[in-house]
Amino acid sequence: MVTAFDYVPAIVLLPFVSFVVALFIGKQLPKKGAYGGIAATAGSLLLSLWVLASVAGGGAHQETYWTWAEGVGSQPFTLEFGALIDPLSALMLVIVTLIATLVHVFSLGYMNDEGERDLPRYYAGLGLFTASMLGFVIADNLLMAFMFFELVGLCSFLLIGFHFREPGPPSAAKKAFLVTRFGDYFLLVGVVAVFATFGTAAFAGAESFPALAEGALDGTVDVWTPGGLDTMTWFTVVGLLVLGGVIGKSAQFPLHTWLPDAMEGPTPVSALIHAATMVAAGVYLVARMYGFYALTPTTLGIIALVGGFTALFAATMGLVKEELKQVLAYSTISQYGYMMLALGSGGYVAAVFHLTTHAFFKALLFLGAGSVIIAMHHNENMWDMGGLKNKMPVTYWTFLAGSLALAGIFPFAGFWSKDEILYEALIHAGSEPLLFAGYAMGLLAVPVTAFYTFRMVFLTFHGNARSEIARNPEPVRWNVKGPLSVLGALAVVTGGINMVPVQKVLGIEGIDYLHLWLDNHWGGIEGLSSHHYAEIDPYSSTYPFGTEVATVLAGAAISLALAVAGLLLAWKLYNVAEPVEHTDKLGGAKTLLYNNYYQDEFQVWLADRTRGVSGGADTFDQGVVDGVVNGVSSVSLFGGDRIKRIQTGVVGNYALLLTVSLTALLVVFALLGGWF
Amino acid sequence: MSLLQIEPTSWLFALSSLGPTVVLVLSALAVLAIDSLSPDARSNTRLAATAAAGTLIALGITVWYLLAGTGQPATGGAISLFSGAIVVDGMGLFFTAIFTSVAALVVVASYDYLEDDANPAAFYSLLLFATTAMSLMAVANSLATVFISLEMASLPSYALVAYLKTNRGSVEAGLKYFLIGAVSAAVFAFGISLVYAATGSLLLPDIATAIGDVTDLAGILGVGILMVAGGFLFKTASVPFHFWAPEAYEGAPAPVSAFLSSASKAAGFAVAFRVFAEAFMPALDVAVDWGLLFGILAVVTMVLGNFAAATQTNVKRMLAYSSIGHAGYALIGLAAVTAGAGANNATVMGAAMAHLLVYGFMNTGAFLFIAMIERWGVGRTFEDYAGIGRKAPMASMAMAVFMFSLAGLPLFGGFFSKYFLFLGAINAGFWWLAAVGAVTSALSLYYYSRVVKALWLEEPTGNLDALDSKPTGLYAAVIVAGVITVLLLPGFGPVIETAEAAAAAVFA
Amino acid sequence: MVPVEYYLLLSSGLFCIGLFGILTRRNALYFLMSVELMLNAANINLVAFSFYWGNLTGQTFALFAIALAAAEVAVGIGIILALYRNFGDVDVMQAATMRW
Amino acid sequence: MIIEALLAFTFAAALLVFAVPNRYAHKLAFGLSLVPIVGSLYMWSAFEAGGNALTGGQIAFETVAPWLEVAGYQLQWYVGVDGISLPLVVLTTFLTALAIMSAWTPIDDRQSQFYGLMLLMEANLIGVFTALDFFLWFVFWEAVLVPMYFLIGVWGGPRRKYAAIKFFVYTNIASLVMFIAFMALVFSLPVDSFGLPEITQSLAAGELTAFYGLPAETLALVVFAAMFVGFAVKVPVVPVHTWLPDAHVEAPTPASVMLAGVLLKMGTYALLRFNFTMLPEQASAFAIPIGIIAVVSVIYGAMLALAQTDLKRIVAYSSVSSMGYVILGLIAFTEFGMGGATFQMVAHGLISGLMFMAVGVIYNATHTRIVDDMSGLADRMPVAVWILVAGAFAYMGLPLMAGFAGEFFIFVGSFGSTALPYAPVFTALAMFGIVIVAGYLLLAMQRTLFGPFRLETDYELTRAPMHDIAPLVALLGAIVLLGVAPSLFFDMILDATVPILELGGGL
Repeated sequence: MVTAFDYVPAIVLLPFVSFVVALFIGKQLPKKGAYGGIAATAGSLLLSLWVLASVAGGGAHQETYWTWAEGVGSQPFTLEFGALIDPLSALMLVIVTLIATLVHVFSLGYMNDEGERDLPRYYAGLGLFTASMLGFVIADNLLMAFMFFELVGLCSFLLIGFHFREPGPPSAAKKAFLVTRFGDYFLLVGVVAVFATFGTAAFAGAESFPALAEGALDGTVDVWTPGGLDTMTWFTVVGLLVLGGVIGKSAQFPLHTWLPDAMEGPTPVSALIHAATMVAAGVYLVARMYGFYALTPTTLGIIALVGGFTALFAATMGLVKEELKQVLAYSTISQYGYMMLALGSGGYVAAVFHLTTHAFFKALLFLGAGSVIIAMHHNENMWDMGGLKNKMPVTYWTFLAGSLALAGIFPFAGFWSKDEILYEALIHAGSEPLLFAGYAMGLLAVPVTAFYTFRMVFLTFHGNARSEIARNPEPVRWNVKGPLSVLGALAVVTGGINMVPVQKVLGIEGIDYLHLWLDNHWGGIEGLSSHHYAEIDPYSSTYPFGTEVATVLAGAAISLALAVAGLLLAWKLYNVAEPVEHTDKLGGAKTLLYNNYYQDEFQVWLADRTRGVSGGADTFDQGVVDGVVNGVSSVSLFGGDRIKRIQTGVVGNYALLLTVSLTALLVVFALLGGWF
Repeated sequence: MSLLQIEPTSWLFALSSLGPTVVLVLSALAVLAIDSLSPDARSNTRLAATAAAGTLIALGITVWYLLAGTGQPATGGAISLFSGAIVVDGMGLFFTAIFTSVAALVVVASYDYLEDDANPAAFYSLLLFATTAMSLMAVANSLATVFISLEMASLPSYALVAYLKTNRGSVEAGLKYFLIGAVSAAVFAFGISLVYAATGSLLLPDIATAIGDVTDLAGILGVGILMVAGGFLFKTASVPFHFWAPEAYEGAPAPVSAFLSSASKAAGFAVAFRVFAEAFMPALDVAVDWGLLFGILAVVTMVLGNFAAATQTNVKRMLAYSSIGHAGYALIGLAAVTAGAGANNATVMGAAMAHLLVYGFMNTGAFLFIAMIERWGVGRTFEDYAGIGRKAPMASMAMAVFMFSLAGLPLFGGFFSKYFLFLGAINAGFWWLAAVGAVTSALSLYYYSRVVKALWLEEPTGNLDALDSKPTGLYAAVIVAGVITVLLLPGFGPVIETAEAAAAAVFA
Repeated sequence: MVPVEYYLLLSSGLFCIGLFGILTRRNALYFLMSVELMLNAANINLVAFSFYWGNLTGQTFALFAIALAAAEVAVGIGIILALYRNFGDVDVMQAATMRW
Repeated sequence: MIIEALLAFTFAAALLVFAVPNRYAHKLAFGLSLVPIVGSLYMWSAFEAGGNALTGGQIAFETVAPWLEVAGYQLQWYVGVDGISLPLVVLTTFLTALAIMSAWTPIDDRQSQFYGLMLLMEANLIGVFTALDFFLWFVFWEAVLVPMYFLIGVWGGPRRKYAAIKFFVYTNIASLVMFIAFMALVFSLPVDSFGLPEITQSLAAGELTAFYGLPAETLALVVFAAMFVGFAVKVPVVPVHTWLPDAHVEAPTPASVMLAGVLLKMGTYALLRFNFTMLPEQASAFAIPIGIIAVVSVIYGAMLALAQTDLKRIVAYSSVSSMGYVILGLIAFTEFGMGGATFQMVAHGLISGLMFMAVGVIYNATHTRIVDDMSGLADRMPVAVWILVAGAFAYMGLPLMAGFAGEFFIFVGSFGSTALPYAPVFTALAMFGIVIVAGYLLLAMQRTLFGPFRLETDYELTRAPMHDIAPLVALLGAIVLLGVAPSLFFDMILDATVPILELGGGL
């Protein structure tokens, strides 16, 4: 019988085919490969929905497609490609394919209609990007995940640097790849360590590495550790190594610096990167192997701390940005910080929830921004905008929906997911002080987020137009408005998939669909359920506001109040006809924020130092290492030059030397032989 | 007991046993006869053909004898002639093959070299007489025949070096060669007289027997042996009797340089091997550890030759020094000989013999290439050689083969011969000789590759129009030498086996 | 009867005189003569020890040596002639164009 | 007899090409070079042997014939392949044909000699990888150097003579060191031939005796060290690498391709065959120094690459870096380590070949390789540039390309190694190379290929011609193929490397 699962490879391969098609015959195609891309991603979307339905129907699937390499003797590692279709990956497949499809459609408006050149390369890049991400999502083992993770990085390089004729994009692309590569280095060490430790990198099953790790901690399984290290310590190290890759890809502090620069890429690409693919990959990876992370409290604590810190840190930088996409970029970093906080706090479902809602509203915001950019003839400076509300209502309303979601205003999608994250952090903070720090920072980031979001909204859409272009913006077409509408709707309603607070407060059972979904309620794979994770994670719940319901309500109230406060401040400052910059009021902090806490400078300084060291190494190499080589040859030749001087050319000297040598030999051998 | 021990010898048998020598003498005389009969004719072609035929026939006979087993254990062992003053055996034939091959190449090459010469007959006859003497050196079994044949080989050589009477370089070279040669001959003769004084015989086997009885004359014997060694060192251009070599090879006509550095050197080793192996083996324990002597000299010779060659600007002089260096390698064949280790001695000496054979081809080829350049009148320094590979690819390729083979790259015959030499040395416990040999070989690669670099890598600087003429004889000789050098790698088996068998027979 | 050691001393002395001559004389002809002295030192030994050992080998060889010495001089004189023509002198130190 | 046929054909092809006029040489040489590919592919398809040729496994296409005998040792004509050598033979034939093709544009002088030398080198390389008698192997080993010497010296850049001589003398001295060491080893074994299997098995049986007062254990250590040094020069690893950048920079593109693609692999191949197969215990005794050499080669080589401004020099130093991985894989003495190292030889051969070729294509067009002299080339020669980008990513170890497979196998193999103390630390340190390699390649690409178009030299830039692009595409295809399906080679490699581990007593 043919099931949806038979078509899982097709989900990945369709966009790949579109990549190949666009690459080789894109020039000959109408719209330079766009239709192919749309068809492929839409096809993938349909198949993903079918898969989702099948999973909902009680199915789950794991299959190996291709054995990449296989050990035979003492290292019997099996390196293979396979699919792991469980509730998590099925959900993620839908998200990715949906966003990808919409981005493709939007690109018709943003790229084709704008007369960009090299479109086949663009669509090829999109196709490959989507395919890589989908491959990553279905990966059934860490190695495969890593491989597609890297391909995602490659695609981000290609797409961020799409406008390679300008100086900025190639530089940004390089930075994106390099910084994430730095994180991936740790991930790769982690992958290798996982293989060395467990002999497998499978995510699921009794012989998967999370299961083996659990067994090892229980003392039922023997695993290798380097130098006889304690298993817990070693697992923590491995977890942190893998986390390195996550921090890089998900743009967490301190490897977040590539992401704002990545705004050099075309806006639809930004949407894809930020909402559903590259940045999401990091968080998804942690969720994918959550069974492993849940075992090591230290790792979880660090994840939470990094997440909370990043959420706040990035949000503050978003406060002062003048360019639309820059604000969105920092908001992305910040939002992924929340997801990390959730994961670190044991809020596996909360993280996936936020991943989902964020995918929709961030894609929406980026596409909306893209729409504005089209209108503004690629001027992104918000101070040149203003008053676009009436000129482009579809964009405005959808953008507003997205902004409300981002700011976490009830009842938009973002509110629900962010609230659940903070709630999880709060109730678990009792057992882990790091969580409390994470929670505090996450909470502080809420008003900041609301403020910068609405500063952006007001500056862009409200007030009077501040430039000629803003007064006569270019109209956008269906292919822009369509995706915006779809996403706008989703941004409003997605919160509905996981009404945990409502369930808890009102006691209505069964509306926490996502919880049920991820808990294998309808089906899934043993050991990959949120339930299982909750069992093995080190946290116990405490309710600082007395009962559970009280805590839920109080937590939600606090975060909502803070968000509203931020919104109102933005309203007050920027929802005026002629807004002015208020950033000067920040004093010294302004420069700090403008310069992103000098993170870039620090990394540039690091890079310069590295180049300095490499220059020194080069000098050393040329001077000393090679100098010795040349020195040996020079000394030999000099020696030869000296030796040949005994051949003076005067035959009398020869006779003399000959006699002297012969006499010397006679004397030596006379002494040796004892002749006389 | 009669004063002279005479055994009756069948002259016919003697002549046939010495077939190569006889052929060489006859061809030398034939050359003189042709010249005398028609003194005014430009008979270069005829003379060259005669000389070439003589050397080739001699070579043919030698090879035939070698294959047929004449004088070798297979047919009853060494043939002793003239009361043991001459012994025809495998070793003698092996070396004769070297001399005649080299002579044949040189004769063929000289045909072009002497095209404008007024009196080529003198050249050919001197060459043939020298070769004759060398073939006698290879079979000399008495210090008397050794001395006489050695001098017989030297005297025409002096004349050949100084052959270009009006060329200051040639005359200077001849003078230096002659003067050092004369001194060395005197030292040699004095050494022989001392050996005779100590042992009372000049026949090599008798000397070996007598050495056991030498008691209070051990010192005399020791001095004598050292001085005899001096005579051989001169002939082989080894330190400290090498001083003539750089100048003689540089100044002499290039074919003569080829002849001297290949055949004459081999001849020196031929007698040295025989004399020391047959006569002086017992002296190792009694009078003088000549193994150590040759060891020291081998090291010094290898080092001096190779280091001095490294910075030369004149290609011919570089080759001259390299020739000294190769004498050092061949000396290992004597140095690694130890008393009572017959098989090992045969291995190492056989390797040295094989090396001399390979060296005969590659070194002759190299000098003949220089003869070709001299014929073209391009110049003598590395700079002058720049870009010749473009105009004369075949010859330059052959030269590259010679250079790499001389350096001991394992592509050509030169590798195996050098390798087996070192192998023999290591087997005999003289690993330090092999080590010095290896280090100097590494250095030699540098200066040999300079020639290749000049020929192939450099762009022509001067006018190379002269290269349009193609001297057939020179080309033929160079190419033949090159082909043989290449073939000696896969075909090294018979050579080394013959050489070791011959050496083993001497030590037996 | 004169002990053989005396002959050895005589010949060694002669040899050294010849050697000394070679080392000190610049004239090619003196050089040749010095070589002759050295060769004759060898001949003295050969003859003396031929007598000592009671065989004729040494004496016969001495005859050959004398003949060769003559031949050597002949070649030598020829080369010295050429030297004189080219360098205008018979000073062996003059011919030093090739060195190192 | 297929190996003999392959060798004979290639030698004959070389001679033929030497003889034809210059204007026909290229096409003829390319046509002729396709035949060895067919031959090697046939060998691949017919390959059925199992195990390691040296440790007593089956040897495919084996032929033995006596050559000459001396001092009690039999020298043989002894050829055959196993899972280690076959991939390298395939690599050689494949890369030679492509290198010949890529020579079309840059080689415009003395073509017949050039192509003749290329084919001559190919023949000798095949010989290196198939010879199983030490002497035969050594002859081929050294014979490879001569054509390369000429290729660099005659057709190279401005400092070609210096580079050629340096390459030639340096590597030859190294060979000499190795040769002497190996001789000392053989002389201390009760063997009567130089057949590598016989020597290996005799060593494994513990038959090594003392050598002139040097106890067997010490001798083995000394020999190991000397051979390691000898081969290390060829690989090359820090600190004996300095001939490489000079040679690469001066070499014409096809020669660079061969040098980086195949010649460097001779060193690692020999290390694997000799040091690590024959003397495993000594290898583990030297594990820490070798590990340090590997890591330093990776990091230091990469740092040097970062400092360069000449594209070719960058790629050259990166070869030093990549070869460090191979050393790490070898010293790890694990299945994946050794197998990965062998795989990496092939992978790096293809990738560095691609990189040098692509840089060559750019040089053909711009006549400069200096990073500062150009920018934005992607605008003018898109296909070549994007293939170069693909190659660069392959070099960085992008998954699904061959380089990643090799590197990952090495890493996964060496991380848990027991033969190498502190293996995780060494591995992790070496792995940092993947960051630096990304750094310098991306930096160079950004500056040269992207940004606004600018060129300092006076050349009209046009799209690269088809015959320049075709070999790049072929290489890229091969790289991806091996990246997706490494087991094409990896299975047979493991087949041949696992016995080494068993021989080493499960180190």
